This record gives sequence, C-alpha cells and structure tokens, in this order.
Amino acid sequence: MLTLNGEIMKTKTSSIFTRFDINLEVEKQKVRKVSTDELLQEVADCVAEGDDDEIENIVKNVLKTKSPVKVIDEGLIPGMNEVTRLWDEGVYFLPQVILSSDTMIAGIALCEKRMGKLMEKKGKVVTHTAEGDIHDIGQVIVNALLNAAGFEVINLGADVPVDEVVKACKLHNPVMLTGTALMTTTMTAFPKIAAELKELGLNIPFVCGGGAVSEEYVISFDYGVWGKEASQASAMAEDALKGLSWQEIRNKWNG
Amino acid sequence: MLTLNGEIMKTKTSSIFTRFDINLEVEKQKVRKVSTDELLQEVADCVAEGDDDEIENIVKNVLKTKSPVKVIDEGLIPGMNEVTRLWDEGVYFLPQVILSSDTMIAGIALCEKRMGKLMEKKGKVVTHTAEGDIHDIGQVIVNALLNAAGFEVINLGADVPVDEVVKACKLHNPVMLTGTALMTTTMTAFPKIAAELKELGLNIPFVCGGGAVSEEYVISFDYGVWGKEASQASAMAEDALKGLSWQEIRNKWNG
Amino acid sequence: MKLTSSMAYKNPQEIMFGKAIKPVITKRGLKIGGGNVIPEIVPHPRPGREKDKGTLIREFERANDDALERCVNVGHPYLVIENEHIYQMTNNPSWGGEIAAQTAHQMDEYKDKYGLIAAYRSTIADIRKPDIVNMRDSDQTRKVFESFNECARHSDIVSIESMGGKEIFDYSIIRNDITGMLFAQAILGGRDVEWIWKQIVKIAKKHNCIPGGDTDCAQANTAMFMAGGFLSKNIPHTLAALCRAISAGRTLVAYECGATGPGKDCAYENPIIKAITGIPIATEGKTSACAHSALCGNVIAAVCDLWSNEAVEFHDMFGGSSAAVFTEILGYDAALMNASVELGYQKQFQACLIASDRYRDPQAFILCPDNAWTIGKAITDNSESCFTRARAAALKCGELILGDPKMMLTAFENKSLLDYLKELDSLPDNEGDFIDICLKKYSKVKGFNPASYGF
Amino acid sequence: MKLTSSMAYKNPQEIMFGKAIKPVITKRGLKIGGGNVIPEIVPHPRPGREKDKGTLIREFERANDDALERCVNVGHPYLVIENEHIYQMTNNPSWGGEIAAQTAHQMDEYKDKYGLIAAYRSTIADIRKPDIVNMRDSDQTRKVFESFNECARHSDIVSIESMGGKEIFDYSIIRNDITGMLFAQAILGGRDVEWIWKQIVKIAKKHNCIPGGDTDCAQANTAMFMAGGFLSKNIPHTLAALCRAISAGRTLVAYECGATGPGKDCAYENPIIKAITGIPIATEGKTSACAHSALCGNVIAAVCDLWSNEAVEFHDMFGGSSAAVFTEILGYDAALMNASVELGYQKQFQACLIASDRYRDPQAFILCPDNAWTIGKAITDNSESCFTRARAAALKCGELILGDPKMMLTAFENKSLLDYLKELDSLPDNEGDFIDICLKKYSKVKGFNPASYGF
Ligand code: B12
Ligand code: B12
Repeated sequence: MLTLNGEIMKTKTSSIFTRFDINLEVEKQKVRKVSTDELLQEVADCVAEGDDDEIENIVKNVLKTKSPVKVIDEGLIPGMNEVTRLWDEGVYFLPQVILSSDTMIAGIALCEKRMGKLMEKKGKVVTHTAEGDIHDIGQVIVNALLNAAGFEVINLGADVPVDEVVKACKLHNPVMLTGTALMTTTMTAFPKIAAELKELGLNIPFVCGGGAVSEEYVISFDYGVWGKEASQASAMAEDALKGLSWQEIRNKWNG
Repeated sequence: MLTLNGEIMKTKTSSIFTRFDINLEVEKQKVRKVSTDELLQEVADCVAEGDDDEIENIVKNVLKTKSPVKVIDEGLIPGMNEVTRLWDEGVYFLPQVILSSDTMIAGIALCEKRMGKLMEKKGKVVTHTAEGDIHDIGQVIVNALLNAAGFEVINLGADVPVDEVVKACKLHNPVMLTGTALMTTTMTAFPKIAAELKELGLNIPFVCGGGAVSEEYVISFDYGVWGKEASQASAMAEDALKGLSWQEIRNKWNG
Repeated sequence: MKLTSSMAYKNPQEIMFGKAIKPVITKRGLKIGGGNVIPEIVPHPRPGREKDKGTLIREFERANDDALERCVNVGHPYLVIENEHIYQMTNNPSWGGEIAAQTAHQMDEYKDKYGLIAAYRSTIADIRKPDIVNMRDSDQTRKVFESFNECARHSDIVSIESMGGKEIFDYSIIRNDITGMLFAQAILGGRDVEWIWKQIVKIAKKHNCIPGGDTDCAQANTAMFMAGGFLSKNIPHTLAALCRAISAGRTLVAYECGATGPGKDCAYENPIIKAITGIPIATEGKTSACAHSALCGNVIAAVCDLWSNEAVEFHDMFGGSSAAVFTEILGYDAALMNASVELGYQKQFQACLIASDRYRDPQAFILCPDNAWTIGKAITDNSESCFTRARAAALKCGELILGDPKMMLTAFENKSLLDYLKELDSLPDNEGDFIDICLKKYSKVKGFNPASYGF
Repeated sequence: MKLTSSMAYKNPQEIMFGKAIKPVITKRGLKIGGGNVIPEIVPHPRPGREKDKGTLIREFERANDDALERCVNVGHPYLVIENEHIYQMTNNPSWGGEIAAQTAHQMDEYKDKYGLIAAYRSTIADIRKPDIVNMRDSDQTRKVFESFNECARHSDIVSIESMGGKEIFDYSIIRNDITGMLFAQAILGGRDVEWIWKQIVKIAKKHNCIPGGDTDCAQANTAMFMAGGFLSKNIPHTLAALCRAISAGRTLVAYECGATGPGKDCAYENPIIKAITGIPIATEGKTSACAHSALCGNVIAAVCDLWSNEAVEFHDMFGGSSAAVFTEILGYDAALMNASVELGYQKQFQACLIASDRYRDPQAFILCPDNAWTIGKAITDNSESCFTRARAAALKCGELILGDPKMMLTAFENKSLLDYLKELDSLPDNEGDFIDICLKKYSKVKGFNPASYGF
C-alpha cells in the first residue's frame, strides 16, 4: 500500500496557493493615548483591553474624583473610539470590539447609577431578523457595533413578523431600521415592511443585510438600503442621525 | 515515462458513466402508407426520404394524371406529416425533417406553377433574431419547421431592429411573431417590441426562444410566450391559427 | 448512552473516497459508500416561491426534474437529491411530505424510463430556536417531528441541522470565548442531539428510511463563515479550526444514537466522523462555492462518499437551470474520482486533493485524513464524557497545527491559538464541574434556558 | 501562407496540462504554459447593463473586481480574466477599450497591494455577419479592427471568435450535408481566418499585446450544441465529432498567421492544435456547465494551460457573485492539477481525466490526447491545402471512432457516420476542384457572397 503523506508534506506549494494573509498582516499598532489624566487613561485602557471584570473597580475608583459625565466622555467613549479605529484599520478583530463594547457599557451603567439617570443616547435604531429566519448572528454583530457606537438598540430578535417590526417603528420612531435575512425565502418580508412603513408615512431608512440579501433586491423597494458588512451599520446610522434621507444614504453606500 | 493509455482502455466504466442513449434507441419505425394510389404514395415516399433531386421527376410524372391540388393534399403534405410524426416520436433527427421540408416545398412549387397561382398557406408567421444578435441557427430551424407545417414564413433574418419587427407585423398582420435571442444583452429587445405592438393594438402572440431566453423573462411582458424547443413553434402557430389568445397559448405551453 | 471508544479505521491511510466500512443502501438500490463517489445536488427555491404550497411544490418539481434529466443527458449514472426544508416546509409538515412524495415519484419514473438510479434526502429545518422556544416542548418541536414522520414515508434519507447550543455559541464566539463555545457545542449541543436523534431514528426505522445524520452547521459553520477568507477580520481562523474539532464529538452523538449516515454535506467535521465510525459521509467543497467560499475546496473531498454543492438557488443560467448545471459539475467531479478508483490511482488522486489545501489554512490542515484521524483518536481515547472528548479534540487540533512548521500562521493567529489552548488547559477535568461553572457563568445570557437541555 | 507539415509534439504522451512547448508571458509576468494550469474566468453582463457605456463599464468593474478579490481571499495565486465583447462593445470600439483600461488598472492594484498576478484577455465580437455584410469591406469590419486597436493597448491578450463560413455552415448542418460543412469550415472559414488574423497579429504586435488565437465556435460549437445530450435528436453526435476534427485546420490558420496562443477556451479543437503547434491553450469543460452542457467535461482538461468557465452571467449567488464563485471553483480545479504536478502524479491524474470521458461520447473520444494527436498528424501529413487537411482529419476521426470497439455507437449514429465517410471519400482530391463544385452547389444559398472570401 502506498503511503503518500511524506511526499505531500515535502511538496512545494507556490503553484498551488498563496498565503496572501501572511503578507498582509498589519504592523501591530497600539492604542493611542486619549487623556493626559492618568485615571481617565486607565479607564480608556480598560475599555480598549475589553476587560469587563476589571472595569467595575476602575470606574468606581475614578468616580471618587471625577464626575460621571467626564468619565463617560473622556474615558469610556474615547477608549471605545480607539478600538473602533483599530478595527476599521484592520488591526483588531471583531471580538476585540465586542469585548470592549461590553466593557464600555458596564462602565456607563455605573456612571448612570451615580448620575441617577440614563445617559443620553445618540438615537434609536430598531433591529430585527426576518420572519421565519433564525440566522441572527449577523444581527447580533450589528447590535453590538451599534451599541459600541452609542446608539440605543431596540433589538426585536429573530423570526419577527412583519407587523411587529412595523409596530416597533411606530412606537419608537427610530432614526434607522435594520433587517437581517440569510434566506432568499425570508427576505421577501423586507419589501412588505417597507410598504407598510410607507403607508403609515414612516419615512425611515431601512438597512437590509445578511448573506442572501443582494443589493439588487434591496434597492428594488423604497426605503431599502443594502448593508454589505455589519461594520457599515453604525456609519449609516450616523448618516441617518445627521438627517440624510434614505435616498441619500442609498446613493452614498450602494451602487 | 509512464504510458497509461492501455490501462485506460481496459477500464470498466459503469461507475463512471452510463450510455443512456444506447438503451434509448427507438425501434426503427417506418413511414406509414399514406395513399392507396401508387403514384401519390411515391410522392409521399420521396418527401419522406427528403430527396429533393428526385422530386421534380416524380411530381412532373404524377401531374400528368392528377390535379396539382390532389398531389399537394394527398401526396406532398401527408408525406411530410409522416416525417413530422416520426420526429415527434423521437425516431427521426432534425436534418431528416429539413430535407423532407425542402423536398415538399420543391414539389409544391411545381404544383403551383401548374395551377398558375400560389397554394394557400395556413397563415403568416413573422420570425426574427434580435437586434445585435447573430445567433440565428435557432431561427433557421424554426423557419424550416414552420415551412414544413405549411405556414408562410416572413423571415426577417438576424440582427433586426425593433422598429423593423414592428413594421413587418403591421404590414403582414401575422398569426404569430417569433423572436430568437441567445444573448441576455440582446433579448432586452423583446419587451420593447411587445410594448410597441401593444401601443399599436396589434394583439399578436410573440413566441420568444433561444438559449439565453428564460421563461421567467418572457412571461414578464404582455404577449410573450416562451418557446423552449424549435419544434414547439408550429404547434403554437396552429394554436394561434385556431384563435387562441396569447394568454391562452402561454397558459398552455408555459408554467 | 455509551460514548464511542474505538476507531473504525485502524489507520488514516485506509480511509478513501467512495468507500466506507458501513455502506448504506437506499430504496432504489443505490449503495452509498460502496466504492463510488455519488453526486448529491441541493437546489433551493427562488424568493417568492414559498408564497404557497402550490408554487413551492412546483418549484421543487422543476428543480429536481432538471437535475435528473441532466444526468440522463450527460450520462451520470447515480444521483442523490437533497431538499433542505425552508422554514415554511417544516412549519407546514404536509408540504415537506408532499414534496418528498413527488420526488420519489419522479425518481421512479427516471428509473423505469432510463435506468437512472437516484435517491432522495429530506433535511428537516430545525425551527426550534433555542432563545425563543423550549427545545423539548414547543409547537415548533412537535412540527419538527411531524415533518420527520411525513417525509420518512417517501424519502430515502432524513437529516437535520440541529440547533442545540446556538444561543450560548453566538454569544461566545463574538467574545472570543472558547469556554463558552465548548459548553455550547459539547454539552448543550451534545445533549440536544441525543434527545432529538433517539426519536428521529425511531421514526426513520418505522418508515424503512435511512436516518442520515446531523451536522454542527449551527456552530462550526458559523465559525468557518465568520473566519472567512484571508481578507476577513472577524475571528481568527485558528478559532474556527478548534471549533471544528470540537464539533466532531457533537455530531458523533447522532451516530451513537443510531443514525447510519450518509452524514450531512455541510458537516465539515465528517472526515473525523468517518474515521471514527466507518459510516459513509457527504461533503462539499469547491463545487459548493455557489453556497459559500471555503479554504478546503479540494481536501474535503478526500474521503467523501457523496459530493455535494451545499445549495444553489434555482435560476436560469446559459447552460440550463442552476440545478442542472451543478448536477453536471458534481457528476463530473465524481466521475473523475471514480475513474481514479477504476484505474487504481485513488491514492495518488487523494494525495493531490490533500496537497492542494493542506497548508492553505489551518481549517483545511486539520481535515486532511491523517489529522482528522488523529483528532478522532483523541476523541475515542477520551470517551469519559462529551466534555472530555471535545476538549481533547480541541487540544489535539491545536497541537497538530503548531506542530507542523509548514503550516504557517500569522502572528495574531498564532498568539490567539496559544491563548485558546491555555484556556482549555485551565478547565476542570470533570464534566460535572465544567457544567456547574458554565451554568453559572452563562446564566444571564439572554434567551438561555437550561430546561431546554434537561438541566 | 505555408501550411504546417510537422508536429510540435513527437508523441501524444508528452502533451500535459499546464505545460506547453511555446509558453507565453503576459505584461505582469504571468507565464502561460510554463508548468501550471491557470484559471481563466469569463463573466458576462446582466441583461440591461448594455444600455449605455456607464452601466456596462460599472458591470465589468464589479465582476472583474469580485474575481480578483476572491483569489486573494482563498489564496489562488494566478488569474486570467477574459471579457468577451458583447455586440455593443465592439459596435462602439471605445467601450471595449475603456473596459480594458479599467481592468488593467484593477490588476495593477491587486498586484501592488497583495501580489496577485493576473492577466486580461479581450475577445472582440465578430459583428461581421456573413449573410448581411461583406466580410472584408463593411462598417462592421472596420469596427472590429478598431476594437482590436483600442483593446490591444491595455489588454494582455486579444482573441476573436471569427464568423467566416457561417452562412454555408448553418445551411448545411441542418441538412446533414458534410460536404457543405467542410466547404464552410475549411475553405471559407480558413480564408477568412487568414485574412483577419494577418491584420490582428500586426495590431497586437504594435501594442505589445499577445495575439491569442481563434476558435471555430461559430461552426463546431454550433454542431456540438445541436448534438446536445443523449436525449437530443437534432443531429448525430458523430457528425459533431467530424465537424470538430474539421475545425482544427481552420483554427490552425490563426497560428500559421502569427497568433501565439493561449488559444480561446471554447475551441474544443485546441487539444489537436496544441499537439500540432506546441502553443498553450485554454479549454473549458465541467466548470463551464454554467454556459453549456458537454460530454467531455473532464477529458478536455487533459492538456489545458488555462482552464475556463466559458461565460457566466453576473448575478448574486449565496456564496457571492457568480464571478467570484466560478473563480473559486476554477482556481480549485487548477490547484488540484498543479498539486498533481508538484507530486509527480500528473500522468496518473491525466489518465483519470481521460478515463472519465473517453467512451462517454465520440466527441470526447476524439479529443483524448492520443486521438487528438493522431488527428493532428493526419492534418500535418496532408498539408497540400486547407481542403486536403480538413478532409484527412475528418476521415481519420471517423476511422478512430469505428476502430475502437469500446466506443459504442447507436445504430443510427453508426450508419450516419458511415454515410459521411462515404461522402467524404467521394470528394475530388484537389482543392481547386472541390471549390469549383461547391461555389456552384451553394451559389443560391441565401446570403452567400463569394466576394467575402476573395472569390
Ligand atoms: C451557520 C448557518 C446556519 C446555522 C445558523 C446559526 C446562526 N448562528 O445564525 C443553522 C444551522 C441554524 C442554519 C440553519 C438553516 N440554514 Co443556514 N446557514 C448557515 C451558514 C453556513 C452561515 C451563516 C452565518 O452564520 N454567517 C455569518 C454571518 C456573520 O454572516 P451574515 O449573517 O451574512 O452577516 C454578515 C453580513 O451579511 C452583514 N449583515 C447581516 N445583517 C446585516 C444588517 C445590516 C444592517 C448590515 C449593515 C449588515 C448586515 O454583516 C455580517 C458580517 O459583517 C449559511 C451559509 C451562507 N452562505 O450564508 C447557511 C445558509 C444561510 N443556511 C441556509 C439554509 C437553507 C438553512 C436551513 C433552512 C437548512 C435546513 N433545512 O436546516 C436552516 C434554517 C432553518 C430555519 N429555522 O429556518 C441557506 C440559505 C439559502 C437561502 N439563501 O435561502 C444557506 C445560504 C446555506 C446554504 N444551504 O446554501 N444555518
Ligand atoms: C455557436 C455559438 C456562437 C456562434 C454562432 C453561430 C450560429 N450559427 O448562430 C458564434 C461563434 C458566431 C458566436 C458568437 C458569439 N457568441 Co455565441 N454561442 C454559440 C453557442 C456555443 C451555441 C449556440 C447555438 O448555436 N445553439 C444551437 C441552437 C440550435 O440553439 P438555440 O438557438 O438556443 O435554439 C434552440 C432553442 O432555444 C429553441 N429556439 C430558438 N429560437 C426559438 C424561437 C421559437 C419561436 C421557439 C419556439 C424556439 C426557439 O429552438 C432551438 C432548439 O430546438 C452558445 C452557447 C449557449 N449556451 O447557447 C454561445 C453563446 C450564445 N454566445 C455567446 C456570446 C457571448 C457570443 C459572442 C458575443 C462572443 C464574442 N465576443 O465573440 C459572439 C457574438 C458576437 C456578436 N456578433 O454579437 C454567449 C451568450 C451569453 C449571453 N447569453 O449573453 C453564449 C451563451 C456562450 C457563452 N459565452 O456562454 N456564438
């Protein structure tokens, strides 16, 4: 009997494949300093490291000498911004962003407790995964990134009927609505939602994404904007916040 | 150096492929007798054999004793019908149909000369290949089969501009229009043609076929009927002749 | 349930495509794993066809007919068709049943008319979403079993992509939390697979249908998909590789409950499963690029018995419908492998499949037959519990990756892998202790309901 | 023009995929025929994108970018992209030129950023439809050459699927008239190829672009397509096989005029061409099922240098755009062949490709390297005229088919073949005599204009 493994292991591979990732690895960049204040910098560093065990002690400590608003604005959020920057530049991987976001949120919760009221969020975004569809990890990522960017996420979860999505939009009047679908037989809910929103005069950019969802499909109905990557969700929400219409957002991101 | 061909030739192939065609070969069926008259049967046999060299002598001979109408109706056409039957049943191949059709047409021409007028055709069909498209062999086959079935074919050829197709329909008012396209970037002419016909109130079934043309595409515009096989063209034309509307023809052949 | 403690194959060199130690035979006499690789085509309905039963049935009628017809036209002798239920089919169990009946009828006709030998697999959709319903007691649960009943009557094979553990897995994977992933896959997934497959096997046997098997699609393929290509920065590829090794123990449970294979195509852990059990497996690789990109396009064929496209949406292509087109391609892929068997060059051919991808990516590396076997061995050598075998698989997987200098890793991938291994090492040795820790640690994860798993 | 009278390969065993006696090197240093098989992806625009220059350019930008990106994502090291001009691109020569410039720019970027080595082939549409225009003197003719000029500036390779002889061919094939087919392919086609390629080679050289080659798509592929699968009753498969053998002499003229390869993918006669000339060739087979079905899906890869999908309409699939999906598949096909080369198993691998299809169909049989070489030898041994070599090729082809008892034929196929051979045998021996007969015989065929061919 032949035993070939030795030969395979000795094979030259350059004609077979190229490990483009090895050449691509981005020079290890560091988190930049965000504050001259040592304590605030410690907060930011803790967020950047995504250490949600440690954050409680650190924030409690800094709140002894600083106002909660200052801790949020000059420690927690700038720390998170650094993480987002490094993710955008291809240095960080997704879990680093999520863990930092968890950490930031834990820190903010402590500050809010101290303030006795909730921090003001940038704006509301309603997110959902289409009726009949249980592929929601894309939505989970979108939620996390929107949270990280300071939006209030109204998370309707997966397998959400058309009516419920519309109802939530009526109730919350969000700056943006998102939908995730990974099946071509579930994404058909999106145009129905868009049509009902239109009937109600709820002019909300409706960003649709997920494996099965193509640009061509999404731009075939009003309000629809196609989202390719989860990372686009927060930038699109920023655009919506600035008052860009769905047509403007579509023109900017699609085509 | 290895020489492997010997081994390949000795290989068992049943796990690799099955020659389904060998099992499928249809029992050699014969052309049936169509006339008790020996001379007319000779005409029919000549058509069935597709011998367009011989037909002249045979027809000239039979015309000595029979009327040209009789030769057409009881010799040439029944002979052709036999060929069509055998083709429908999977016994004959396409060239046999074409050669028989050529032969029948040559015979009819001789009869027409004798009658001093043209034989009355079943009805007109306008055929064309789409603007910008030079893939016209599908159309060539359609033409031949329509001829064989006794229709008058107005053959506009290949690469025909939309306007010319519409003009021809206005002029001839055919029972049916056909279009062939093999490129997705040329079949876009079809809905334009259909729209212009509609504007002119020319309610003509428009059978579209050819490699690139999908059923889904054709039934997306009014008048459109999808033609899968060239052999369907004549049966569809018969339907149109009987007065079936494009909707009825579509319902019968598509879906 | 007793966990498997020995290997069906005594060494990796014996594992070959087309041949399994325990072949299965379908209703129309198709022998899977009996010496030949057989194409398995999976067509998927177009958007909108789910609208009602009529349009959906018609869609599958066409797609399945196109596939069968193409086989006759180009001479492919054998075919398996898989229809993966869409939500609506399982949610209305009679739909799936009627489609199965229709397909069985089509296959009978092609057999009578042309002699084509085909078989049909129904894959029921697992509509029990763990964070929404109780996995063991809900309307969805009942519909899933009803669907198995309806389909097993007519199908040759039934399968499912079960969902147990997904709620914890999704939470963990985006947090780089290998402990959570292990808990989700081995403990929650393992228990759910056991619970559901004991019942599926009964239903299948009742109808003389083959209980095909499961897949850790819900978890390991999510990881693979997120790991993505060389440009993706979602999760490290080394994490996806560990996740795959872990998944084998979970998928194995179905066979321990009586499933006989052929394993589901999207279970990339199947080479490990075949090494352990000797059952025939379906795999998918380059020709499933229509469904998703992968870094093991060739090597994953090295020990397959069925060769699949995962899924292609039904639509027209220049060369015919996508169902026909992919049937043709898969059939030629299979013909090539079968030709190598006939010529006696299957070892050389397999070597080519392996050399194509062995060092392309760690996920491909660990699925090479030798490594898959070694991971299988770690699983059977640590059969005290689902936890111990999953951890052993992951540790062995990491060890293999780090142990071969030709398996290049980026610095980040390398560091991540070392971190995961350290974390795995630090876990308790006993399943009970591990479960206690995890039940506590993940108790607050939204939608996690321990009762779904009998806790 | 002197016709080729010797074989580049001294025996068929030496012909191997990935390697050609006369490799060519593209602008970015890609060596074709230098040892590796390289994927060649051909995306095609969606309906409607031909509407104006802007939408069409954007369509190709996306499709070509998707193909390049997928290579980086899965690690395929080399890629050729072919864009076949649609009518509108050649009819507006600047469109094709701009698309070529855009693609060259994209390829430069991928090279700089990732090190991916890619090359671009422009295939000009032959819009000179013989029954409509004078092939040598019409606006269409001028636009074709203008397009070559515009594209050669930016492309690595230029090609065309030339149309000479099509009017007679179409008339003849549906009448079972092998004499007319021979006249159309060898005499009319041969003369047109000579006339057009002398000029193309000049244009290409001026721009430092590679004059790739031609294909008898217009005739031999029409025949193959009409022959269809085992259920088709249009024309006998043996006729399509003869037509293929005849086509080799026609396509060869391009190389005799200075084209250097890589030959066009859809020229299934290319294995014969490679045997004769030693130039690298593109072929397409199973992975071009997206464009059309074929009965030689594997064997046609046996001696390829580029491996193509023929054409796939750009659209979204679950796994990405069709351009990305088919790039991934082709790349894995190529990786597998290249792995066999690295392992030293290329002969065994080739044997598998051959055994897959050798007896599947006569069209596949005659393209096996041994038979292709033998037909090539008949061509070079009968180099007195385009007619003599074409007839010799057809006769040899028939002899081979009848000579191997494992090559099964239906009774009808067999009888048809015998009839064709008898007819070919009965033709005069001298090209001049043959031409005289044919000019007379076909003078009344609608649209036949002898002046188009210099008669
Ligand atoms: C993992 C997986 C599963 C898991 C799901 C686990 C989970 N955690 O969600 C399980 C096993 C449960 C599963 C089940 C099924 N699946 Co599934 N599955 C997959 C797979 C392999 C990967 C999906 C995934 O997790 N991707 C990773 C995430 C991160 O990607 P994503 O969601 O697309 O999100 C990215 C972007 O799209 C974007 N995005 C997403 N949403 C949004 C929103 C906004 C606003 C923005 C800006 C961006 C954005 O951001 C993300 C990345 O940046 C795909 C393959 C494929 N090609 O997609 C099949 C796939 C989606 N599944 C498929 C099918 C058919 C099924 C089943 C019906 C099969 C069955 N019969 O069992 C069942 C569904 C049953 C049901 N209840 O309906 C088909 C769908 C076919 C179709 N398109 O219609 C696919 C394509 C596979 C195939 N067969 O080809 N599946
Ligand atoms: C042969 C061929 C050619 C020949 C054409 C010769 C000829 N005699 O027509 C030549 C070489 C000239 C050619 C050129 C080109 N071609 Co071309 N060609 C083909 C090929 C291989 C076969 C087509 C064929 O002859 N089929 C046989 C006939 C009998 O089939 P058919 O026409 O479909 O007809 C059948 C049915 O559709 C039906 N039918 C047809 N019409 C009708 C009408 C009615 C009423 C009914 C009922 C039925 C019906 O009946 C017939 C059988 O029963 C196809 C491959 C394919 N997949 O189609 C590519 C193909 C059509 N060509 C293609 C392309 C791109 C081109 C070029 C643009 C390439 C280039 N850049 O050079 C040029 C066109 C240049 C130009 N001027 O525009 C593409 C088209 C892509 C697309 N769909 O958009 C295809 C699909 C190949 C590919 N690349 O994938 N081509």
